Amino acid sequence: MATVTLRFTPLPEHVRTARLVATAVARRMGMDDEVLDAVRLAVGEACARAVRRSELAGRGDLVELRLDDADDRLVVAVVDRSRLEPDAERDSGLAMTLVEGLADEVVESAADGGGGSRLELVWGA
Amino acid sequence: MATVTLRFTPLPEHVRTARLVATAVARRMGMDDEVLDAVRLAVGEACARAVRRSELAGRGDLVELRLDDADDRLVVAVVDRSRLEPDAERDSGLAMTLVEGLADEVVESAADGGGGSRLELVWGA
Amino acid sequence: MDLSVTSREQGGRTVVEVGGEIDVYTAPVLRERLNDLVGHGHHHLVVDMEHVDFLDSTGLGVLVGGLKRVRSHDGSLHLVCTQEKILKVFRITGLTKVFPIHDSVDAAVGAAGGTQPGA
Amino acid sequence: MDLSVTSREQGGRTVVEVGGEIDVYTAPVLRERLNDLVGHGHHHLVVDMEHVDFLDSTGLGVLVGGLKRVRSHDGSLHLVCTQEKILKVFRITGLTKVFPIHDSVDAAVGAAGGTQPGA
Ligand SMILES: Nc1ncnc2c1ncn2[C@@H]1O[C@H](COP(=O)(O)OP(=O)(O)O)[C@@H](O)[C@H]1O
Ligand SMILES: Nc1ncnc2c1ncn2[C@@H]1O[C@H](COP(=O)(O)OP(=O)(O)O)[C@@H](O)[C@H]1O
Repeated sequence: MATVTLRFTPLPEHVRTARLVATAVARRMGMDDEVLDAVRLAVGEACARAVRRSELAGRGDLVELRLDDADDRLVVAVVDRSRLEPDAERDSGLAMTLVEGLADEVVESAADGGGGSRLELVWGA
Repeated sequence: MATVTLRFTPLPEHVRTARLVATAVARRMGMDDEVLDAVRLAVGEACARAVRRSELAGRGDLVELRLDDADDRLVVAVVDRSRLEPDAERDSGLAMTLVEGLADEVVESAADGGGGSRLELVWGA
Repeated sequence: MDLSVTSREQGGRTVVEVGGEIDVYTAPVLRERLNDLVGHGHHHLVVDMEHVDFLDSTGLGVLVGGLKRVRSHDGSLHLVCTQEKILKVFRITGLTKVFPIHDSVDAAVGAAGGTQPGA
Repeated sequence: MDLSVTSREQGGRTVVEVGGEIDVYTAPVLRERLNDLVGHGHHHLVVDMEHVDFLDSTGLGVLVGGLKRVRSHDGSLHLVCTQEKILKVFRITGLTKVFPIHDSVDAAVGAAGGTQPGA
């Protein structure tokens, strides 16, 4: 199982870098263009949300994007250390609608070892 | 100071992702095309070297690429957990010649907290 | 900044041509340009999305905000978009029911958008 | 795989046109193609780098390996490259002194490269 993890200061300018990384990993796995577009957008949304949550909480702890390639499934986890409850963010209507419309599976849980959210997205069951 | 960290399984296919991330961060800092090319190549060399060292040692510990934007200086660190001495890699002639020819500063040291190498590259003094 | 926004007058509408990536980083620029146009009396907008490569929810939020703003002046906001990738973003969020979406700028300018503009 | 390698015969040389990125991931493909050509008796190579976007030390190593291999058959390996970005990589490593580098395929094919090919 190959793993790529990106950790970044919660700033909007780094969300594009996160999209680049996710798209590069998905492309390497041989996913087709439609899935690549879905990964790019959904991972961007999840990371932008993590940045918003961190800004809302006034916390600068790095956001973590983790990409695991396991048996042709792409498992993505976006973890923020905002100390906010997983569902604490307001105004995430459009963002979460997109994430849920684009990924094959979406699971949110509390980030272990430190308050925050862990949003897991899966493609290719 | 903004930070982006990429950690990846030591496989050649992830070196391109590392280049993408480094170039994206340098571009965001407003570096010009010539510096961008230098960052892309030197960071790629440093990461490919970390992958080779890990393969040589038969270790799968993640390689870490850390990019810090500090007062218009880009400080890059590539850390492998190969357990090899910093200079243990053979055949790094061309790779290290490029790294040294492309970065403004290059410093190698033992990776703290676990054997391996920490190669630091700096642009824009 | 991989976003470009240019505007011109055509057939009594203000055509806003957007190019590049509209995302969490660049969307504030688009919001400012739309607010500026509406503030200067341009209440009938056609936003041409044909050169947009990427659109996220922040960008959608800016377009929804623009729509609300022009409506408060009895204006209109029409979109031009034929790119499947971008249309999908409107479809998933149900916003295809909110925005009139056209195949070309001419079609968008020609469409009767709410109240006809004074010009 | 963002690397393409195609070859053709021209003026008694084998012109190998390389496109895309030659790096630690793709270089093994180029090495195999060069070995294959030399193994099949193509000992005078012209490697056209004009469509190469990226070249790293692994790629340089493959070119050096190719040079050694053709030389062991009294052959030659000339390069075509005018891209400053790529030339810089040869310059920093001192390999501009090792490879004859030309501005065009015609110039490379026309250059007297070691022993003239039999064809
Ligand atoms: N399907 C929809 N139809 C009309 N307006 C919508 C729709 N979905 C969202 N909006 C509007 O878009 C704006 C932003 O949406 P919101 O749900 O707050 O998401 P977010 O803030 O995460 O982008 C709000 O003003 C909301 O009313
Ligand atoms: N300046 C040079 N001139 C000629 N050959 C060189 C030069 N630098 C490197 N080489 C050759 O290139 C090949 C690979 O170089 P090496 O120093 O082993 O780097 P690496 O293995 O890290 O790519 C070796 O065969 C070496 O002899």
